[in-house]
Amino acid sequence: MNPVNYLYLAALLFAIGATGVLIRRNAIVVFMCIELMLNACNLAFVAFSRLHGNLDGQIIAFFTMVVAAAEVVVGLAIIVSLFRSRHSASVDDASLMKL
Amino acid sequence: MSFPLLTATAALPAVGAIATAAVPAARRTAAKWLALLFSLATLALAVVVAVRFDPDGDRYQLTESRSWIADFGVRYELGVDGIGVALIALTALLIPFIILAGWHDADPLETKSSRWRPTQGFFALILAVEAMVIISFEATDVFLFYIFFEAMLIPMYFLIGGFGDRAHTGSDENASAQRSYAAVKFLLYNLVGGLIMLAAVIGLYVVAGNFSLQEIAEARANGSLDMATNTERWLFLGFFFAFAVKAPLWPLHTWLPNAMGEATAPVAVLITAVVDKVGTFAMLRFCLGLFPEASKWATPAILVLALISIVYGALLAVGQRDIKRLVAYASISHFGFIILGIFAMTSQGQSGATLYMVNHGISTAALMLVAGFLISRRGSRLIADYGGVQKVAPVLAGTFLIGGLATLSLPGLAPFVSEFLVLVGTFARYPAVGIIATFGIVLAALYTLVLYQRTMTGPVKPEVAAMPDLKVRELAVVAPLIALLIVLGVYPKPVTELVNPAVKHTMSDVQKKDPQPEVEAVK
Amino acid sequence: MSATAVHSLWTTAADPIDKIDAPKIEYGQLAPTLIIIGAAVLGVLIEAFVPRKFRYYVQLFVSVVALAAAFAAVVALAAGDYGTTKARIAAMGAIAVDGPALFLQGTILLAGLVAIFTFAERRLDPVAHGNRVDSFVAQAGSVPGSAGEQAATKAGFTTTEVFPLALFAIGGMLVFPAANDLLTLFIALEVFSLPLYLLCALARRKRLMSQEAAVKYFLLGAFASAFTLFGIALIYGYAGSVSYGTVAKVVDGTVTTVDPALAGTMGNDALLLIGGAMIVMGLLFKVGAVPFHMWTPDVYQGAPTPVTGFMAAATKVAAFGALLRLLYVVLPGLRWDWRPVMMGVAVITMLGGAIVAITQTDIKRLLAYSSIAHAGFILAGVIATTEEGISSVLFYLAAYSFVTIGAFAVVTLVRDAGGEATHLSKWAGLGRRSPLVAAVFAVFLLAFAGIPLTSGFSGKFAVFKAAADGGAGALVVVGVISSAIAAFFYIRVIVLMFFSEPKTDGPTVAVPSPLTMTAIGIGVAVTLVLGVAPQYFLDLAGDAGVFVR
Amino acid sequence: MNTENLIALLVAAPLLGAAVLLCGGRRLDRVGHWIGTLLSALSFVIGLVLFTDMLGKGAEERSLHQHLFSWIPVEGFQADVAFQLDQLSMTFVLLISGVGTLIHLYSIGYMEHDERRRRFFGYLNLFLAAMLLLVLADNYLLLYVGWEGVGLASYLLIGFWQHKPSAATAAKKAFLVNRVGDMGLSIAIMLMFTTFGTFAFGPVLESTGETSEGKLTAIGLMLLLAACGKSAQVPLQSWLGDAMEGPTPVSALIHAATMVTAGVYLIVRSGEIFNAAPDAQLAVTVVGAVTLLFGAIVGCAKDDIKKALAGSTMSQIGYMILAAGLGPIGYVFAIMHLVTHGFFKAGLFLGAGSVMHGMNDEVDMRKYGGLRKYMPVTFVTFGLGYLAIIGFPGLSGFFSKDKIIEAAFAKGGTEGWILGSVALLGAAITAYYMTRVMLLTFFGEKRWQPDADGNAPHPHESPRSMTIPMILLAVGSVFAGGFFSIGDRFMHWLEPVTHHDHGDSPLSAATVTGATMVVLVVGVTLAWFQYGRRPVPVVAPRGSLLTRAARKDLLQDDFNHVVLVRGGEHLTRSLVYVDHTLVDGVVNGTAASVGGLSGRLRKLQNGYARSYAVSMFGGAAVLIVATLLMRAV
Repeated sequence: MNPVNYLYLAALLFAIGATGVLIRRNAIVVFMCIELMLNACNLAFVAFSRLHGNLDGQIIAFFTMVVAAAEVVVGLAIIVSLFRSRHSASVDDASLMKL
Repeated sequence: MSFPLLTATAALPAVGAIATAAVPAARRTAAKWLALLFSLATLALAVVVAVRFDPDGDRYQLTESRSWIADFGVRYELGVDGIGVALIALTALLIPFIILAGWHDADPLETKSSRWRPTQGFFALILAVEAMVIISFEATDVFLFYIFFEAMLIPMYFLIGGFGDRAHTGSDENASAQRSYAAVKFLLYNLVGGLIMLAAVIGLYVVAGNFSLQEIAEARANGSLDMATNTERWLFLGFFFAFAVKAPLWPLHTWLPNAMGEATAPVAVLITAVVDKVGTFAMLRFCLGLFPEASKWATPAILVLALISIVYGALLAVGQRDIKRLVAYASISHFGFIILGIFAMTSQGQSGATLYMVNHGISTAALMLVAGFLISRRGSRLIADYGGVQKVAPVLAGTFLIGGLATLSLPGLAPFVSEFLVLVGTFARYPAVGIIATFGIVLAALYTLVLYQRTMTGPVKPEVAAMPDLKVRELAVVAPLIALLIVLGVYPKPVTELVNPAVKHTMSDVQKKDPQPEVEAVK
Repeated sequence: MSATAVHSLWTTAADPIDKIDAPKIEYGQLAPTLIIIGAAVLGVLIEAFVPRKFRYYVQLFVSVVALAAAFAAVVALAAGDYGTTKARIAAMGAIAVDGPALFLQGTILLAGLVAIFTFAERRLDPVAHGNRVDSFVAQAGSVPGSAGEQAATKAGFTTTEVFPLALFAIGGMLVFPAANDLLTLFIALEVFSLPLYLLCALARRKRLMSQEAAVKYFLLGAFASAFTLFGIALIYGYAGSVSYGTVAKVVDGTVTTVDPALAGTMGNDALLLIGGAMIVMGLLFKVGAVPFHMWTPDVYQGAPTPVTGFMAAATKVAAFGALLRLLYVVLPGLRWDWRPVMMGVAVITMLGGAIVAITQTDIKRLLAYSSIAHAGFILAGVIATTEEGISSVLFYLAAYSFVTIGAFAVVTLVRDAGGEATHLSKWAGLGRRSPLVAAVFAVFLLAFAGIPLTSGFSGKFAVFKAAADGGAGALVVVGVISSAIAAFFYIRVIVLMFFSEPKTDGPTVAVPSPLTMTAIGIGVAVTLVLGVAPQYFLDLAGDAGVFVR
Repeated sequence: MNTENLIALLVAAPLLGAAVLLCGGRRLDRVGHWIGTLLSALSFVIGLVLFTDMLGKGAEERSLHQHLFSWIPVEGFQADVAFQLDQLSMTFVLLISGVGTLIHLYSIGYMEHDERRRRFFGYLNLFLAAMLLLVLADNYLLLYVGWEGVGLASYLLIGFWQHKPSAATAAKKAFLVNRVGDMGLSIAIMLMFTTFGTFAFGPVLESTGETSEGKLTAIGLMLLLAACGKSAQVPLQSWLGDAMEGPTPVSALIHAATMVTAGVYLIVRSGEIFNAAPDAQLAVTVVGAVTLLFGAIVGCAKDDIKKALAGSTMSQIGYMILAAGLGPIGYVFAIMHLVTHGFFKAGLFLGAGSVMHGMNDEVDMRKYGGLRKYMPVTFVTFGLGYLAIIGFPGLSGFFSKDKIIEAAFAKGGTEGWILGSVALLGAAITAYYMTRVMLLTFFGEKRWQPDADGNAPHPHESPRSMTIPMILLAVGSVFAGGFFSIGDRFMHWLEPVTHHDHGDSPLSAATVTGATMVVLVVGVTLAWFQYGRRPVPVVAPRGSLLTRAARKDLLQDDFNHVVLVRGGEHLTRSLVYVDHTLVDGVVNGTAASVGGLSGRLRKLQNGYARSYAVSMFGGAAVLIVATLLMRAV
């Protein structure tokens, strides 16, 4: 089928992820939404790769996965430490610093 | 290249500043003497400059030129014309008196932590200001001038805010509040002016490609550089705004009364007699020199503002309750005269304006410093707190009166010469303006005499009954100034001869001829 | 496009790849990066094998040596004309070694070195249980205020991991402005971002704020990099390649071989414009331009102050470097599209940063907003789109980074019982209590305000001049106005320090070790030298003003 | 020897005295007054030397010049310090230094008990120097220096007793009103500069023919304004009455004999200008005429002896100005009256001073009476002065004033008639108020009582140092007029400067003299009926409307107060307010509004990561849309 549709799907996923970031409170969920956005990018890469018939896109996708994994490591570490000191993973609770 | 005299003149006080600042906290008096010494040495150098300068020689003399920031097209170019020499001399002359007058102003009230050294700071800052002022009188490179024009704000700012007048009105708390308000106001006004000028400076570079006063002037003369009329006007306005803030010209004047009111008398003198002169000087050198056409275009508006300054400043001086603010408004009125003379664009007007800068420096110094001595005795700036002083301290009163008479430009004292020249010069081209400006002399008499009457005459107030007369140090400050006022009033020739050629050049910059008398009277 | 075309793609793509020739790497020209990364890895190993009480010293030694060596390598490369005549694309098109790259790498390395000094400072906090402590938490895992934390402190634990982390970050930053294809750009971005997220979380005092800062920085950073990545995807879709050179050719339409698929996508400018915008947005986030700035104040405030200084300086340098390269190498063809937009961004950044800063009450937040305003000024230089613009930005970055690190270093000195006393009211009368520190800080503030004879003025003049030359006179006017506004709050701090009576319960000024002193000293020196005699460095930046392509 | 080199010494001597006395300090207290007197005497002597030397020369080469140095050399503008001594200046030099010396002498006694006597003499010398400079200058700018110099001296001397607020105020008022006049002078100089390119007497006065009458009229009117200020002519006369706050010798020297006549000098000196500008001349005569009535009327109503005399001075100067306004017909007589008036008015003031000296400084004539027994010398000298001023036949005033009245008629036309009759009327009133003064002071029964703290005045004759000058002046006031008029000596003496011509009088000299005699008798008898026959009430009766107005200087001061002082105060106060609220307010307002904006924008930073994300997302959207739009447009 037409790879362009994959692009639409990617855009959709990206939008969903972004929306999730904007509306969800729980840090973990927000983080997952970001992962969703990254994967949307991956989909786009692969689709374009098919479109152009070169493999760069697919390789980039692998890089992205690694980066995402790294982000998970760092991100979870930070979020967990926050959770442990506050007993809440809500991003809205973490608002000591403002104005 | 021969010995860089101008650089030395500017560098000496800078070195002095560093040296003074380095004096250990305990050796307060040593710091004072060191500062005085350096200021006197600078004066000596300034005299050398004045001697080495040949009025009939080139326009800019003792020139120095080194490359500095090639990327910005900036060169380290120094050079003086007669006007510059006169003002350098004035600066170098006044600083020692300022230092001497402020001898005790910065003594710490109680010994704070050993590292807190107000005295050293005070005198170091004064010398720093001197250095920057002198070099901005010498700079023939717009950028170089701009740098120091801006940089001198910082030491001034600390002088105003850090060493306020102890004889304030009201509680200690609100005094320091008022003082830092005054300091911030001073800095922001001038900084805004300076930043707007910065935009114009950049614009000038975009148009002209370099900053050298002479090169640009030549380029304009031989037509290799022609600015679009609008460009020139915008650039002119950018420059003029900064200078008008510094000068200060109505309606940009309101920082001056606060600054002079809150600062100690010597610092107030430093502001109005020395630093502000850079503004008027720059109008003469840069506004007219770089943008002659635009200057002519703007003249009517500027003349009106100058007139307003003259009358308005005088009227507000009449309305003041605070001695130092009164002097400040008087200065605003006088700066109106100076600007009037500059933009009348006649030889008499511009010579008068230049002379005025010098004389106003001396006369205000005399008046303000005596006022400072008076205030320091009674601990109040309010006119109403005084009365009958001449009975208990006749010498103080006498010197105060002479200072006042100089301020109202009494014939025989220096300011008369300059003021009359300005008036004649203005009248020659714009009779109506000249006549209106003449009202200024009546108002000047009004505020001066009212001030003198309220403070010095009448029955002796109990608070001033025990007031001591001028001490030796104070007399040493005032007497020479007064002598100078009389000498320059009777025999201003040395200064005028210094200035005349420079004025000729400026007149040719703006391509203006003096209006000729209708009758060529039999000589 | 038609199914057959896709099919043909499919078949071509399916051709067996018989051999892959090994990539050819110019190790010499990549030396700086490699040294740093290597040292970072070494640092990790040190954490693993060196006994705890030596780690601090070993780590410090390794990092300093590595940074020095890397800087030496950069100098060597520059001396070898790799910045000018011999500028090359290295690592099979992944990394450019040219003037801007070397200049920025040099700046980053020096800034990093100075920052490492502040990292290693151990004299400021009072001795805890007989151990000197730095400004990093004893054990990141322990819960704030918990028994575990105290135990860790008692045991004299210190988070010496900060050194390798910083080195990794620096490594990423070195690559970032040199990246010559979008993938490398993205990877570099992540490589220097992730360690920074962690570093933010490691404050010894005010740990809750520190962790909060880390979370915010991390989430928003990841969010932004997702946008970047998607942008990259779109550009890839547009040009069929992520290599700067190819993309640029495609954008200009000077590409040699156009297969039908490329022809199809090339026609679709939306891909290009949207993709470009999203990448730029990611970079603008890193430099903290309005409206992508909102993380800045919180993170700057929450992070350990040495880290804040490091971030504020090095991140800006790296990100602006990448931005320059992207706009000047990849998207010059779109100049007329992005220039107006960037102007808008620059304007609101200058004004926004300056205006909001006026009412700040915390010194670190104040500096954060000032850094936003400065990002605006630098953008003005970026917009010039002239060689002069490039060099002016390079100069500004160099000048700015040292002032920033120095300023934050001074902030670490002013302390009370709760650690650093960052609330402005605490700074009242500092000038009376310790004139020297106050004077130094005043110098930095004046430099920020762009008063003549400080580096701030030279930089500001350079970028404004470039902007005016580049025909962006309006920006200069706005810049001047916002400088005036900005001056107001810098002066407010000075007034506070010098003209207001010291509070009796005011903070004390800690006497730092030579490390911090060096950091501050370098800051002051650079400020004054670049203010009084900037010519030499302007020449450097000027020579470095050409991108290889 | 070359006499013109002496001219500078005329000025230098008293100037030196002033410098020494004012800077000398206490150590000079004992001898100070002598130094002052000697130096003023010295300049009188030099004056005499120059005078004799001048008499030796022919009428034409009597004008001496001395060029000292170039004062303000500026492109196209030359001001020199140079002196010109011709017959006119000479007359003034002798008058000033002569009367001046006498009054120095007088002051020695008069100021004996004042601990600041040294400074008093310093000021007196300063005045002499300035006044001599004024009459010796050879250009208007230098004259201006002297002009303001005497203003300063009179300021210092009026306010000599500064501890009295009234004195300080009077001094300030005098200076300010004079400044208004000075404005006129400086504008006149500017006009000369733009018209003739110079303001030296010679060139200007010679080339009056070469410019328009309009210009000259303008210059003339400005000069007139100046003269009004200095010579207390309407409308700038208000200061003279208050100036009597000063010590009496000051009133005698400055505010009777010399300074106040500077205006007359100025006009006569600028004769050529006025001759060429009839309108200006007319204005001068009008001012003169108005003032001579004004002063006379005021003089009638005052009970303060010095103020009465001040009024009379005003009116007498009115005569001179009137004469000066008549042009060549009158110049000579203006100067002549000026000289004679110098003698008798100085004498009268010194007399008044001597009376006050004996009466504990009481000035209210209603508290005098019958003093002739107590102070005979004063009585006689005062009496002679009295006879002189009212123009009693044979005495100075008779000749000079009578000539002026003739000249006024000689002006011709209705103007002539009006001016002449005004002058006559003035003569009558003069006779009236002077007789009044005489009677109140020296005749009738004594009316003084002990004052509050019980010490009654013991009238006594003044010491020798005071009486001698009075006697000498009395001699002058008796004979000067006659001496001048015999063979029109004075006229021929001044001829080269003032170019006299006799107008054609409609009335013969005899008729005029007769008329004068008649009005004189009328005036005296009126006064006698009012004050001579019946006893004088110690407290002044309410009096007619005119009287009350006259007591208050014909409401001039009230007008000034309401219009100028009040108005000015309101203006300044409102301006101060404007400066603070408007000019300053605008700036502070901008600052405040930026601050407010900052406060609002700050709220956006609400600490919630998600809202930050929103702003980023929105920003990205805007960025993308904007980029696309850029392409679209």
